[in-house]
Amino acid sequence: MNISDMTDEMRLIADSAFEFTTGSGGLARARAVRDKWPHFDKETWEQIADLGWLGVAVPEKSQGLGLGVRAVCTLLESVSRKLLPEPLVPALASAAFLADAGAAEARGLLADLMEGRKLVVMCAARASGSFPLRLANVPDCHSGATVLVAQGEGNQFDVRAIVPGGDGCAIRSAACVDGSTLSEIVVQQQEWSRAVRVAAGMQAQQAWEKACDMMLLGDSAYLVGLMDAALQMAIDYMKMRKQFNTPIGAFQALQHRAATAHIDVVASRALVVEACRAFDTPSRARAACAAKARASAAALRVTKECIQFHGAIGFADEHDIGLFLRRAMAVASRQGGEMAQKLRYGAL
Amino acid sequence: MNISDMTDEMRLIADSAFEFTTGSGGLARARAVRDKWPHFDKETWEQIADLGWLGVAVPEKSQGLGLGVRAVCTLLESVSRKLLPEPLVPALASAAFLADAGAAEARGLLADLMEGRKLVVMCAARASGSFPLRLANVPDCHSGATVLVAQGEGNQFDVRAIVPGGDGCAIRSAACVDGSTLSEIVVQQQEWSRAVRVAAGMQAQQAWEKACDMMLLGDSAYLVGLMDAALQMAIDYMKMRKQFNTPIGAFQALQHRAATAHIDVVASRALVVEACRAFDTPSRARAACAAKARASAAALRVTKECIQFHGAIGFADEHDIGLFLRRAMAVASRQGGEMAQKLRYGAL
Amino acid sequence: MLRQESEADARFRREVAGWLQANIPDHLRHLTFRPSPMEAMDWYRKLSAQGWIAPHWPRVYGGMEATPVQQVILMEEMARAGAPDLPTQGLNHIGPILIKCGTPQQRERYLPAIIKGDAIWCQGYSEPGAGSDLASLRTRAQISGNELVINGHKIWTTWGQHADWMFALVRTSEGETRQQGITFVLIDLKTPGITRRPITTIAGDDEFCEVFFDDVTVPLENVVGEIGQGWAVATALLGEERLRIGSPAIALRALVRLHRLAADSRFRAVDNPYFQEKLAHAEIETEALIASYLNVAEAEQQGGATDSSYLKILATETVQTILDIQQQIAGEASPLRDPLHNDAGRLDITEMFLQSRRLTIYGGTNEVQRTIIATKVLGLPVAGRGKA
Amino acid sequence: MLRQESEADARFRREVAGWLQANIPDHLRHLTFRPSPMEAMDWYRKLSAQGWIAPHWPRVYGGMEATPVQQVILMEEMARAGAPDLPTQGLNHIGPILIKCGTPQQRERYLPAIIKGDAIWCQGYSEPGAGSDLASLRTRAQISGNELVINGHKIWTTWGQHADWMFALVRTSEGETRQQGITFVLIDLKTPGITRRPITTIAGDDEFCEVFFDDVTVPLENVVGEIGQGWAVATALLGEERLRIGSPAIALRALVRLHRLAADSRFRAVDNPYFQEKLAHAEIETEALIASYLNVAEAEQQGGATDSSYLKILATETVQTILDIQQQIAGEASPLRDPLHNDAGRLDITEMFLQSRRLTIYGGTNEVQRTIIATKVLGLPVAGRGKA
Repeated sequence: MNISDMTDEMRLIADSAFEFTTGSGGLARARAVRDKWPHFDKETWEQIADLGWLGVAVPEKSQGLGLGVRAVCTLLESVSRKLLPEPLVPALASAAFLADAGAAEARGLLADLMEGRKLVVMCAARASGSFPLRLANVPDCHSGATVLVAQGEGNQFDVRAIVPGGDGCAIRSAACVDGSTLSEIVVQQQEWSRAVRVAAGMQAQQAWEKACDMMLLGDSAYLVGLMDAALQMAIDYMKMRKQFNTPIGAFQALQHRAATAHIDVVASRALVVEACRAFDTPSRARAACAAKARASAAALRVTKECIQFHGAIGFADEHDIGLFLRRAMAVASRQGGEMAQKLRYGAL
Repeated sequence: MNISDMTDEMRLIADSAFEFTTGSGGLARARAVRDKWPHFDKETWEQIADLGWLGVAVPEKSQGLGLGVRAVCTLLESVSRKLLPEPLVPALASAAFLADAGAAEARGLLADLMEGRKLVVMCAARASGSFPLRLANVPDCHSGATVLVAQGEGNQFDVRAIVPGGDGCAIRSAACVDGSTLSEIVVQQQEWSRAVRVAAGMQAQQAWEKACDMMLLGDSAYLVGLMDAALQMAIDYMKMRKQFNTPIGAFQALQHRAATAHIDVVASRALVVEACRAFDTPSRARAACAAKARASAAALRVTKECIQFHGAIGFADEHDIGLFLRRAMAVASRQGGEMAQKLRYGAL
Repeated sequence: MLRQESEADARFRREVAGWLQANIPDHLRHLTFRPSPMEAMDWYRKLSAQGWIAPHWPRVYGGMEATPVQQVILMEEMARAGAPDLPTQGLNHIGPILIKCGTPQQRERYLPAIIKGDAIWCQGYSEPGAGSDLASLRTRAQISGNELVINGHKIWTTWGQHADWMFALVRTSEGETRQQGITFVLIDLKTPGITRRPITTIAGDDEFCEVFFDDVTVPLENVVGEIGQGWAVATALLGEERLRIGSPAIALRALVRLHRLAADSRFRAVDNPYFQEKLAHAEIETEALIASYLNVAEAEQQGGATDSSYLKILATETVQTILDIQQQIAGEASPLRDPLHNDAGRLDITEMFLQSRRLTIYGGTNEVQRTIIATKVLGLPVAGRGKA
Repeated sequence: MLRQESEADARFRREVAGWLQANIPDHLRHLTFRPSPMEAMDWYRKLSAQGWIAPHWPRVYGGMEATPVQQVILMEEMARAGAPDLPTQGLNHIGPILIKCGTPQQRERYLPAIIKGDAIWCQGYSEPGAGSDLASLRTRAQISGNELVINGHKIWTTWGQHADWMFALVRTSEGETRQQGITFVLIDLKTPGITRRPITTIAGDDEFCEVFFDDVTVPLENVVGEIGQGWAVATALLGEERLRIGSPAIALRALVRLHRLAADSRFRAVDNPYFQEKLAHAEIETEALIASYLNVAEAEQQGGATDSSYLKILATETVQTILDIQQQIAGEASPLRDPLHNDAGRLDITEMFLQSRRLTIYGGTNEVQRTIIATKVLGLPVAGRGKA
């Protein structure tokens, strides 16, 4: 992977994550869950918890692995090569947030999260001040999931743990092309008042924003692994598939486009890694935003090209290459895709 | 050229215009005038007047050829293949405007224009209401030229013929990369009052706007001929130039890019022709705007590609291909290039 | 279309718009998917009864002999009204081929059924090993008495599972070149020995299928042109087929979808200069495509266009450009599988975007088209032969 | 650069910024052209005296042995301060080659003059018939006693007319492969028999020249490496050269120009979402380039990067992207030949845009680079050999 400061520890994470994803069903599972609800396996989720992944960005004193955002990205880049469908990104970030800023009341929730008993997803969009709170396009909000919802600014900043589905919190979920979901959640005032306040105040807000940036980076890393694997699949196909008695990969026009796609992948990866190195600096938000903008655009460019490289078989659902485009569409647009991130970047 | 309704008359214009441009010095002259002031030849201008070109869009009853906008575009597409430097577009449009809406006082000016005694250029930018009037980026405003300046709206619409250079109308000209000029003109109130009013009123405003659209179309047609000739030059080079014992035009990656450039040229040409067919309809402004947006973008894309196709020699000033990029830069940006036209298109 | 319409054309447009408004069944309007023939054939027959099903066919065979401008008017009004996409293999491919190369008997037998919507056709060209390199096809037909006996395997057959007939290329002998020895044949899909397997696309619908032939017998009278000369039959109408495949119909449909989405206040697109530029871009590119189409179509009418190869690339890449913009505008909602709804009806988010991946692949990949332009139109040397 | 800087790095940045602020002569700041060596060498020597002229050279030869991060800090601060572009053939090409492949005598003779700015070097690789296909070069050198006698013709020699020395590839014999029999030689340009002809670029400056050799004698001691083994010498440092040619230095300079232009109120860029997106795009692409550069440079330090071929393409196309945006923002003023002026100084409109056409051509065209990536990095089959 040619990232210069890749330590042995990171390599270990990468290898074991890839192995796990392959072993737990790989692309076949990514395909199978498309029409399932929820679109992931409870059993796999428990195994993931057992591996300690949910605490990868949680300090050791809070029973996490204490490995930081670089490990988060390494993990995600690996699992995305086989399109792991489980909602790792919002869960990892929720854990990091709760460990960082969680009130005493949140300790149980963090433990439940890390041990895989509860799925906790934080909702990056900040709810506006007036009730009922409306949150749109919340990813990975499966039934039974606990959603962390934030409201207010500064000293008024307030995060509650809410389980949508009851009278006080309606949820309407819609399926995405990869089988994941986007939900609209409407929180009534009485539900908000009833809900556990898991964090509050200025410092919690900073931790929240940091965790949101962690999600941006996590999704970016996921997109990097995804597009790299898609391109590799296309390259393998182009070596094997012959037309005019020639492997199509020998046609220079395709070669140059494959090279362009390759540059897109490696430049996006380098930017994600660099953004990890900026995670504890004032550049954090700008870096996360840049990484997400670039990875989102590149992932869509590369996966579309990969389908074209495959020709007709790439357009058939039975071939796996289409799974990569569909997943890229879902992950690229979360928390805002290329355009939204660029406009945000300019304002930071 | 494969434009379906190209009549024999149009073909005649195209052929004779190409012949004239070649005969009057062709690319060598386009090169030579780059550092001259003014950047065109008075002698050539007189020959152009003798050919009747300046009245191509002037009705026969006003001693013009009465051929309309399609002939204007045919003429310009032809002369641009050898980058004719003379300011045909604003002169042709000025003549059409004066013939269409000119007051009795403008008759002499129209005759002087059509017979090549005076260079008259209309300035598409409408001056704001307060004096002194400031006009920026006026193309082709050579010393001694008469500039048609418009002010006001509706019944207050008022066009004056002004010769910049004196106390009442300062002019500051700057050279463009192709040798043409952009000028800033500042008209004092007393100069405006002194100047001949060549047209006024609602109907004059309509004629003015039509003439401005004629300039957009004329520049678009010029860009089409320019990019087509540049691509042809590159194609010829690619057939001849060998590397690795192979004509570089046999390399598929270059072939596909040449094909893409070709599509850019023919689609832009088709749009210009279609916009001519919309010239007397309510779609006129939208069509002219679309044609200019597309031709401007395409001309820059194609001429940049053509330099790359030439490799190092394309980067040397002694090769003519660079003249095409430089001229494309000047013509593409007049009255607004791709972006400005697109934003205008949306507002129409 | 930007140009001035004649009074007659403007009248035709009003007639079409009014008729479509009154006649498209509500459940088929602004669909966010291409309906299967079963769902669409009633509408097909209605259009046929109105006389508008075959704008480009000669009147003598039931067509309209419409001018290119009238054809664009039909496309524009169909798109605006949200008319559904219809099966086109009969109308755009085998119909014109039979008009040009069929026997009088073949024309009489097959053309009316196409016009009336009584027979659905599919194309049997591609094979698993023969896509861009079509001449390498391996489906064999043995002449046996008055029959051909066909064995082999076709793929990417659009709506093959719904079709009644297939026009196919099969190999009847080996020639000096690979194009020789190929025969063009019409196959009744009810013939024993044929198995069909639908293929689901990445957009989730069963638009294609594979077709397997196991000792399928076809009477020799079903051969179009001469035995072994099928390549010439299949390519006899290349110019006209480029017009069909390069028409602005799909781009117009995509543009209507784009505008419907952009007009939805949830996406805050119309007031943002960034999107204004994108929307203008989509419109301008569509106008350039329409202009190109009209230009080539009118040249074709006047005795053959000299350069029409670019239309397919322009048409298909314009559609993809428009749909990329649609995805951008949809923003965080862009991956939603199912359409959104608003007062205007259904809003497609992903169906056409995914479905349109096929456009740059089918009908000769855009890569093959670019090579054709480079070598045939621009006259660049054929790759590999330039080696000293 | 996005990453956290160490305290030492942050100190270094402050030191560089302060020193540049105090030391770049005003007439050389924010130039809108690349100054000729005559104009720039005083500044070169000043930087040399400060110890910053050769960040990537070993200390023992007068370099800084700077870390990649320090190198990027230097580039960023140079760009911000508007420091002029300097001749680099000595520092980036022949210097490192001599350090790796030269004899102790050669190193002693040539390296100090490069560091001090006493000798300007140029590269003699390309020939009229040998550009992308460099191994087909035809300039011949005959061995005659202790000398080489050179006849031939080099072209695209950056600043050859100002150079004191040329490092060149010449053919001393025919080998089995075309890469064999090429010799790497150092040529004193004052030697009789050399004629130079400047070549004006499309940006209007004389940055290149042609160099003609007519029985030019060069002592054999000026050969680097073995006779006939020059190809190996020229390619010994490919990885390092990719780092130089793929560095973000030019993109950073372009970005500074873009921001200076966009900040000018005449262009109404900063408040327009359309341009905001473009400006963000330019910045993000530059950050991606810096990240890529750091990543490859750090891997190189740790014993060789496995994939650095992409840097040249990324660096050069990023520059062109930025300058396309600059042209868009300049709008109707975009074709102006000479710089505009405002309170901040000169604003370049067209010089760098035209000048940057060369970036995708020189140093191995981006087409050649893409073929290298496809075949060497991605492992796709070499074209032409896949034929059955």
